[in-house]
Amino acid sequence: MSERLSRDQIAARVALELEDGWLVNLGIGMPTLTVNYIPEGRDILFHSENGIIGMGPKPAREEDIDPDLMSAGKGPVTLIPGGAFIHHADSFAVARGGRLDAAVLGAFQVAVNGDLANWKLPTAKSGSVGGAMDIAAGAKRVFAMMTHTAKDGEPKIVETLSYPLTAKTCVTKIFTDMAVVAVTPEGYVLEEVAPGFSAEDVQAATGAPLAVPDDLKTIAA
Amino acid sequence: MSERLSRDQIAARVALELEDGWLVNLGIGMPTLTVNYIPEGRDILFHSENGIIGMGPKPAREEDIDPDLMSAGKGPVTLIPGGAFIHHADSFAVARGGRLDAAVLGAFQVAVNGDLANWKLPTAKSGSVGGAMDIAAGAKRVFAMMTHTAKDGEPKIVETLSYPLTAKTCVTKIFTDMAVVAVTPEGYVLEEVAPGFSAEDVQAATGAPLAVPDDLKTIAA
Amino acid sequence: MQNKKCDTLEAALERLTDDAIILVGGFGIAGVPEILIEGVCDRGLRGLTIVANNSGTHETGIARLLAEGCVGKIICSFPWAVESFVFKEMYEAGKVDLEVVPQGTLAERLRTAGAGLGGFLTPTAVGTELGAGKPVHEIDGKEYVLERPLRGDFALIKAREVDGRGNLTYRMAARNFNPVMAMAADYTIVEAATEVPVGALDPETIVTPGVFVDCYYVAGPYTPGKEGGPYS
Amino acid sequence: MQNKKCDTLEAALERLTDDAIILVGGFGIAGVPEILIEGVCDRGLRGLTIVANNSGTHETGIARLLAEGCVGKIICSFPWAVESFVFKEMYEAGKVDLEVVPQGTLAERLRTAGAGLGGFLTPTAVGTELGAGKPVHEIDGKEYVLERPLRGDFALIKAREVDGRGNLTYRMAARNFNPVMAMAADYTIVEAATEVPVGALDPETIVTPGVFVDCYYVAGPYTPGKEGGPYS
Repeated sequence: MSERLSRDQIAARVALELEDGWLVNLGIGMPTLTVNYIPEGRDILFHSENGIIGMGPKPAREEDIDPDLMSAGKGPVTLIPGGAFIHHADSFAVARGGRLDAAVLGAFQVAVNGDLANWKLPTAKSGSVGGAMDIAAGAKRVFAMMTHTAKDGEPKIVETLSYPLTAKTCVTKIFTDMAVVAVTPEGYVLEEVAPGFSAEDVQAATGAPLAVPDDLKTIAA
Repeated sequence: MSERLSRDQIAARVALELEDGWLVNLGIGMPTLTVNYIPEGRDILFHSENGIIGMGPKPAREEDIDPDLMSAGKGPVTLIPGGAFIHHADSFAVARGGRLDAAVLGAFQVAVNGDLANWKLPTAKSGSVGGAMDIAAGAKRVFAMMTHTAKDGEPKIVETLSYPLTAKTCVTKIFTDMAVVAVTPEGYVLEEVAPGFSAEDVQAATGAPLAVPDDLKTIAA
Repeated sequence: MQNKKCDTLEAALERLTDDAIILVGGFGIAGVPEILIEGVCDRGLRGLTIVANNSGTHETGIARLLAEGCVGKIICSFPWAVESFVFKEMYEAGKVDLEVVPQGTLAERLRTAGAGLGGFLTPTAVGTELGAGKPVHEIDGKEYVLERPLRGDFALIKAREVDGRGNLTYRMAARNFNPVMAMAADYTIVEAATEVPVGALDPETIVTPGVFVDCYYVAGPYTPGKEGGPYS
Repeated sequence: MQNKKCDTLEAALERLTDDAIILVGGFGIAGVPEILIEGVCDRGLRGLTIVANNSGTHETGIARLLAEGCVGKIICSFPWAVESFVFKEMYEAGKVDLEVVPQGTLAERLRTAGAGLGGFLTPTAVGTELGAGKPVHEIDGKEYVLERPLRGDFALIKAREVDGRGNLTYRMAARNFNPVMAMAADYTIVEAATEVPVGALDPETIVTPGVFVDCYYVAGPYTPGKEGGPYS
């Protein structure tokens, strides 16, 4: 049995997708790992919901941690030279206003029309939405980053959502521990597989048909 | 025949109406004169549409005039200590959001329900509205400052407007070259007359009934 | 000049009443008016509606307000953090109501209140549980939910510097909800780290003009790195 | 890092096309991107829609654009100033269309576009000629007009300082419409008085973050008191 990708390996693959000069929001949880794998020489500007534009990595030294400089996930960060602080309404004007070139968001489920579920379990009375709905509705590209299947083996890439909706038709690409799957008007397209997995392996773990191009690639991991 | 008040005399009367600690917007034209008559010791903060909070008087010396520091009426002004600059959307958030304790606005007509007309002549195809509609709709108190009658002698204090509306039921008090008239739920109340005028004189120049209290005052001029 | 300074915490908070809607700034531990909140706890009020990004964490601040039974309702975007165990317990016991609002919608509802507007159309939450029951407008083929302004009776704001006119600056990401909440309340109360003389703040760099501030309390100087202290 | 700097005026303006909607910052003589406007004149474009506070004054700037026949429509709050004689003549000759928008509504329509919203409810212009034909909503007994976002294909912005990331500061009341217009266009072009190195601007004092800026042209140092010069 092949090994699924680690969280860091998924993050490394997502990082490759972020283009020079982009403004990007990383959701809390696994997506935040992406910041550690940005290829040398690419200038990616990170946006954080709490009004940071140009969020940099965790301070190198413990004593440089500043309680007034935390990510949306509440972890210590820095500000890059040329970064700026804005208030919450302006921060979401950036997000909703189409200035985010990409948002990398965790997901419970993605549907074939690009619908995203990531804020609330179906059985829960309520959920912690945070900025997920605004960012998913506003970003130019939404990258879903998740394990390919739930802990019980259920596919998370499905025809239609059974989990509560976060935002309609927003996901453009899915990055999992098994594959990279594009969400297109014609349906899911399997673009890349993790080393050791076949297209059939991925299809078996997926809740909707995957188109498989002739030039199916393997994720460099 | 008694002399009507000068523009400066009206301004001096309006100035008395502005209370310590108020934030006030002065419309272009005659209302801007008010700034010259604020009683000593009263701290009035002036708001200007173009994002000035704490607008001060014209610089004393010609060489201190700064083209980046002009009033909404495009005249040179200063900034008082503790003043601030904000952008246009924030400036109108202040105005519309009920933070203006008073706006002093020029007027073509005022109706007995407080409707204000001050932006467009009935015969004109179009008018220069500027910030008048926003400020009239948003200020806590709107003081109309005008001549009591038009150049042709027509009353400007009327039952209902014949001029195009600026904002509904906004005017709380009217300051003219003949009188001070309150706009109340029960109709116009003549509060003060200019020196030498009787209540009858003012009524004759007014297009709607004026209630006259027993303690009718004379404007100190 | 109007005197906006309150020398005591009690004086700053004296207008608060039972059943008030209170906007509380902050995000995570940054920009939270900790000292004002403690003062509200000490008032022993009841039935408060608290508007904030989260539902209180650990056992201080909003969590203490909850634990002491002061709060009837929380309006926030992120109620279920692990650290929000006090809220969770109170909610499950039916002792507090909850309204979940998407974070950007929360910020915009506050700004809308401050700007004297009656509502706005947002693409956020269209078709979701959080948009359910709200009017939907279709414009140029895109759907928007009509959201209403969210106004507070009071706002509790954490600032870095304040001057006698109530002009404010903030510190780094401690800015967050504070400037929009300062706009959105009938009575805005500030906890500032430092007071400076009128005229000392560069007018280009004032983030919240004093016209949005009703009174302020100087909580003490900025203490970098002191856990739980008045950083901002 | 993305290179947002244009060494020539021509390069800064090369994307402009006929029939574009162009947002032009400024109020009175403050914060007007004079040099960019002159550059637009020189392009000889046709059918432009100009969004600005006024309709051009005297014979330069927007007035020159009008006189040279580049403009099909003006959207502004204050068209009939005495100094707007070029516009008046063109309008009366039927050569240019006009949409009058209340100044606060103009600013808010721009911000709404920049914030990705679909519209807003305002008490401004209810029952007036400028509110006529727009949907009216009654909320808690108060009437509001539904206003739509106003987005530009381009914005021409005048700033005081710019850094390589496009972060901007402004000078005094030259700020006016510039920050909201910078948010509200698909492509935002800045005329800055001074360029500073990345990192030289205090991150607390940046008014427009560079994410709203697509390119900038450095017009020269601030020259106080020089009539017609780049003050801001």
